[in-house]
Amino acid sequence: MSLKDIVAPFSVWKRAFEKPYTNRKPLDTRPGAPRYRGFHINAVDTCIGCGTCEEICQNEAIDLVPVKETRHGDSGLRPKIDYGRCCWCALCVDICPTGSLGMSNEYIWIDDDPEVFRFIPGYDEKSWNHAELGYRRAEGYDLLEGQRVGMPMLSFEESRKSFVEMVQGFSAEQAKAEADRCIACGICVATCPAHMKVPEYIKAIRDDNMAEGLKIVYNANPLPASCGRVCSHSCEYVCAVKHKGEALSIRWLKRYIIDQIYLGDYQKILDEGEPDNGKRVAVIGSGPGGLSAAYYLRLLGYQVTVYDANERAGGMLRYGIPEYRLPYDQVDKDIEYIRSLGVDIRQNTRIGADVDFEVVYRDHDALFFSTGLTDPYGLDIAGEDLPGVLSGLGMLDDVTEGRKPDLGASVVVVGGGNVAMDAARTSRRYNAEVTILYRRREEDMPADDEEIHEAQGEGCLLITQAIPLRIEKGDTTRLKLFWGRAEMVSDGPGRRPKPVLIEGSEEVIACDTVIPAIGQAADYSFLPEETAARLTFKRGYVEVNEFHQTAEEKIFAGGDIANPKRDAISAIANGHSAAKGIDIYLRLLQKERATF
Amino acid sequence: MSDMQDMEKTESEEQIARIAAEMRLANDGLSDQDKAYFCDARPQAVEPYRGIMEKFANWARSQSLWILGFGTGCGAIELRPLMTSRFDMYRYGIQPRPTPRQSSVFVIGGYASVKTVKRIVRSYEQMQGPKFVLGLGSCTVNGGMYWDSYNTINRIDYYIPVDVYITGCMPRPEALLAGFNRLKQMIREGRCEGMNTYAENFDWYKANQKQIIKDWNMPDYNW
Amino acid sequence: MVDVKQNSQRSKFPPVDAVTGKSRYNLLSGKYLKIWQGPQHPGITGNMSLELTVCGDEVIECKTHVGYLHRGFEKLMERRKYIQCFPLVCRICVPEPDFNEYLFAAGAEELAGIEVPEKALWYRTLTLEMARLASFLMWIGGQAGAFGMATIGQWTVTMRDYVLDLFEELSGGRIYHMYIIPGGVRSDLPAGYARRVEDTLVMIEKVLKDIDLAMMHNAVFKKRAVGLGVITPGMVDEYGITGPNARGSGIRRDIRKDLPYLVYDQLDFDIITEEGGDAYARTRVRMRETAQSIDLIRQMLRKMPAEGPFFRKLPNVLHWKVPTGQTYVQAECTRGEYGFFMVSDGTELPRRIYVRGPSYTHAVTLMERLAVHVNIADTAGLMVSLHTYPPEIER
Amino acid sequence: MNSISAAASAGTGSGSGTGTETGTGTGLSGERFPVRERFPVWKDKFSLVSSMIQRQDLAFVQVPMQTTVAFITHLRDLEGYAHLVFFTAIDYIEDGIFRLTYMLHNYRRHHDLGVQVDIPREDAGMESIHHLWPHGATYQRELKEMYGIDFPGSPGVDESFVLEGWHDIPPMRREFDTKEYSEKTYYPRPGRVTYDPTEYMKEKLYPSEAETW
Repeated sequence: MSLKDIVAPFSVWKRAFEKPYTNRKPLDTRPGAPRYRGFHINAVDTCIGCGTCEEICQNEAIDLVPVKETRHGDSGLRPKIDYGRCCWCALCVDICPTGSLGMSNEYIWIDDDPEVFRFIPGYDEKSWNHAELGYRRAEGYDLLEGQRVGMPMLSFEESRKSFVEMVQGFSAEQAKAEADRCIACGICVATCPAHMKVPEYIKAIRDDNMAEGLKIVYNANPLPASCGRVCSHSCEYVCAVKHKGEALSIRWLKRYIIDQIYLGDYQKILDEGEPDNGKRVAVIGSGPGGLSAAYYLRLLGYQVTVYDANERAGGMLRYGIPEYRLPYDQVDKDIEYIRSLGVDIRQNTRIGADVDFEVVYRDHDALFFSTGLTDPYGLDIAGEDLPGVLSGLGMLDDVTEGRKPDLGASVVVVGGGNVAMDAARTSRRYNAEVTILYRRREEDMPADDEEIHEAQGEGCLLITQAIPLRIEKGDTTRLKLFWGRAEMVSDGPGRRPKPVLIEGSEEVIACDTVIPAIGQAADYSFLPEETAARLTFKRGYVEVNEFHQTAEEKIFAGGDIANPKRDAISAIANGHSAAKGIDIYLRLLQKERATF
Repeated sequence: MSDMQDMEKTESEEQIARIAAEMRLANDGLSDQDKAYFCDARPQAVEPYRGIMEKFANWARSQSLWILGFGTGCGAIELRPLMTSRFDMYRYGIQPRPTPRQSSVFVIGGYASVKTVKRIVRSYEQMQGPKFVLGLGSCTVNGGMYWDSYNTINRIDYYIPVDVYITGCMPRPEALLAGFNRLKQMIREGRCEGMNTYAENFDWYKANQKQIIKDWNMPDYNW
Repeated sequence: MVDVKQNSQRSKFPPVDAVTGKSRYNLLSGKYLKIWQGPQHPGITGNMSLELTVCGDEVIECKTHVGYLHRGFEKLMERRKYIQCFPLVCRICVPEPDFNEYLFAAGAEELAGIEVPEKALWYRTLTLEMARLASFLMWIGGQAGAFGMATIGQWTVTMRDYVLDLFEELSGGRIYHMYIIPGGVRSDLPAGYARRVEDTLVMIEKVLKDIDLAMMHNAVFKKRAVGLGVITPGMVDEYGITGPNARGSGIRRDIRKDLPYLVYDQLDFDIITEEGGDAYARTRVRMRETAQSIDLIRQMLRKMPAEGPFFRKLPNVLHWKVPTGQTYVQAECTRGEYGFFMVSDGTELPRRIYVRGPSYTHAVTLMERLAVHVNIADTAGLMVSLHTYPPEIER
Repeated sequence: MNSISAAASAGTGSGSGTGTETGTGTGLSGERFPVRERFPVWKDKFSLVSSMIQRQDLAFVQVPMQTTVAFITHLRDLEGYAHLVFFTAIDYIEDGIFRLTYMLHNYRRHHDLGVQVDIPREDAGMESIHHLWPHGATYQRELKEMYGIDFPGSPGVDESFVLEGWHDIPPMRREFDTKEYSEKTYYPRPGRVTYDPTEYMKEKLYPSEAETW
């Protein structure tokens, strides 16, 4: 101890003359920092109620409560936060796939009632609802992956040369990485027509439990090998991860499960169904709807006979979709399993021609028909009957049957749907120059985006807002197609604009073949007149109830003829519903008989 | 006649004695030897002064809030900045005191473990009235972070009455100041009746406390 | 009293009966008095308590009681996913949460085999040093306050508050920053941050100079702190003493140098030691380390890379399965060796996370030993000089 | 200081350096403690069960219960592992064991060694190490309280350490469900209700039985 030790402390008296550190009005002058993690804000219109915030919250501070109307891609639920639990970690903000959740820089909430600290951000009136400042997820920091795992695909150069399947399928690592992106919110389940338990089978992929995955898939879809390739995947359009960039490849993940398991192993994994209950059900048409109904009816214990007019089963899956999208052995894989369960599929048996409808009707306890749309629409223009004008479906049929279509060197495909794309790309594989004409804009095209993209990638020329006018015999080529430009004219609010021909704009394409692929209609000619009279039809569709029962109680119908969605997965769902319906109908009938 | 009266009188005396005995606290947690040391009376609700006197008293109370210096949880860390020069709560009439006898405000600093609840109850009961409780942080409302912990309670209002809650984890010192302002306002309005609530619902509070504090080795009312 | 001294020299523990484990002092003799210091006591660090047996004003037996802040973190973490543990860990130690965040992140990254971007390492080191600075500032105030110099507490806690402002700007939280996340950090530095850090550092340096005059050269402080709670070099390994407590006894140990983590091997600094092993030496170590921390922050702001990512994408955290394995990661926090022992069994939930806080040994075993023969008025000063934070003891 | 140049060669990973044997710029000459060479010696003497090198500065070894304390004493007195970093247990309920972990640190070599020993969960008990390190007694007190592992002879091992008046099964044991205990003991504030998006959307968008499978 020295003199300094006694004197030195006094030297700091100088601080008495410094500016005080005290904040005079702390409550007013110090708002939270720009990044302050204060009270929550939520853009309720952007939010889709996926519940990921609830999932990640380790305090279970978040509840999902109904606020908005439920629609596809939006559960209508919104997070409600309990500030008796919240720890302001902002993980909910970080993980929010839509980016709707944020935090304001307000932080004072005082009350004498402990019950009030719960609120729905953005919905309940709060002073911070429109706060500009506050915590947001920083650029460069993200807990979710917005980019898809790239799918190995043939290059366009290679793909257009052959009918080899273009999409090659995920490897195990790729599938796991893709499955890992799933946030398991379950928004997609409602949108899938078959309500497949998507998050569950994706979890099975993560857990590398293919058997479990197969079980989950078959629970709602007996044609997964086909669906895993060509499904219209409405699930992917509502996927919550899509808000971060790209949706999960749900369809391809399903395909991955199926690709991992040999057909021979299915029986060990899947449920064989109930024993034969002695009842017989007929199914007309072996497309996805018919096969789905047959499968689930078989599981319920019914004897099922499928009547199909074609040489091989599968309907549109086989005849409407070219092999590079859906190889025939994959269709066979699905069908073989259904057949192995004891479903009797009779090929080359056209109702009305080879076997009488009345006989089928009489011999079975119930009947389900899903005969699909087989009658192509014509263009309704002059020269439509010239040689060289083929129907899209007809051409695809020929290719499936192994007959080389007579296309020539240049082809014009008219239409913007998947059949048009298939026809175009198939023609391309026969080395034809392909032009696609479509009446509306590219964004209006009903075909899948990737189909359009791939068609263009393979060298098909797409001309939009083009209306075919007439077909004439060509000079150097077989045909000449005259077409006019269209402009989009508004058709009233809430309706999509319609194309109107610009007068005088006429152009011509010289080509060898014109393939109209602008849709098909149903063909009910197999139905006897008195049966048809008992059913009701509306704009070409058979009218059915929720169980797909027609006005005639013994007859059920599904698939494209009863369903405006007109895709495979809807048909599968229809078949499943109808199977349930038939089961209920027959059991009720039995009960009624027992009571009499 | 007089006999009858005597009998009646003794009966009513017995009754009074019995009621009085029932009003006594059992102090079962204490040994017989210790029972002699501790009071066995219950807390009593306090009648307010009349009219303007109560208003004046409330104003005076609100102007000098002395906090008990007991950092029961992590919330205590934001009391330090409040006590020191930057936020300087002394200018608002708020200051920490080392003992419950001198304090009028108990700041529950967030979560409270069972072991601490025992001390909180003891300290709270030792505080002189009028006394107020400030629940700081989310943990006091509904368990907060530690909602599933085996050792922290979820709702402090089951064990002692709370006047004002400040949500946050951590609430900033400003939030605390705002909480004190709210408390002051409530005191001035005569709405902080926590102490009387405690006296009136003493048995309920005590039952709750005893349910979680398994080794009750203190008097039932620590006064 | 002679008897007592002999006892304490022979035994590593306060004298207890070998059979019953009870204290040998008979309280009923009237010679001794039992005093509880804490949990409700202004002279205790946080919410814990000392059970002191005194003879006159001399402590002859001390027993530490902890558990008032026990939240069962290790149990809670066993039922939370890795990402959900992230908000939890920082709560283990309130005054410097960043070490918990860093160690948890480092452990998880090591088990999962995730490399962190270069810039994140710098940011992590920066926050750790800022946390060290804030924690030391608060500690200086506590140490001074324990010896009756409340003014210094007024200065340093205010200075700490300015550091907290920086944290708030960086991470959005004053106390719980939750900034270091497995994979990196959560955000980039705000624009002009380095300048504001520098401004704060200048302010703090000025105050540190004043503190040096008012505390380190204060006759009262010296009188009370010199010779208080002497840790001999021999005790260091025996009691598992780490950090400034060991360095105050002249032991050159610092994990930042011994097992360099983050970017400490790219920074220029020395291990600070002092001789004496008493409260004064420990205070000097911490004062110098505060200054060193300021220097390190300056170095980092200078050397830090400006470009590059600060976060590396994790697998989907909602079902992040960390491969089976176990590891122990450690860091030098203000109080010594802070460590996370993490065991993963390949599921989404950690199997076991053990948190090794330096206060564990300092506040319990060491305090029980050092408090013997200390004047009761100095126990608070002694307690603070060991720099213990109760929440990391009981977790 | 040549720390900057040294940094270039040293792993800068945040503790995730997986064992390139480089210098660390600490002024320590040569490589880290070649612990691998010690394993055969320990195996002979203390019947080591297994060993694992996690990092160049961290290894785990497993020893049988009988030789554990002798091994630790050997490490402390002869191998320089003088610092007991921590001592804890891991509950492997499915295997019916507790895995005790003694983490020892060698300051000369800057090396951590985790000594692990499996003990049966039934009547769990272990030899005490309080005579080696006084704070070992604290760890043992905690283990007794949190896992119910007994350490006969350890001072104050039966006293409660963190908990007070705990009557349930030791809380760190895996069969103890903390959430269930909390809910039944501490009354979560009622009035919360939540909906699962999948179920809620089903209820709203396709309630029909026809679409339920």
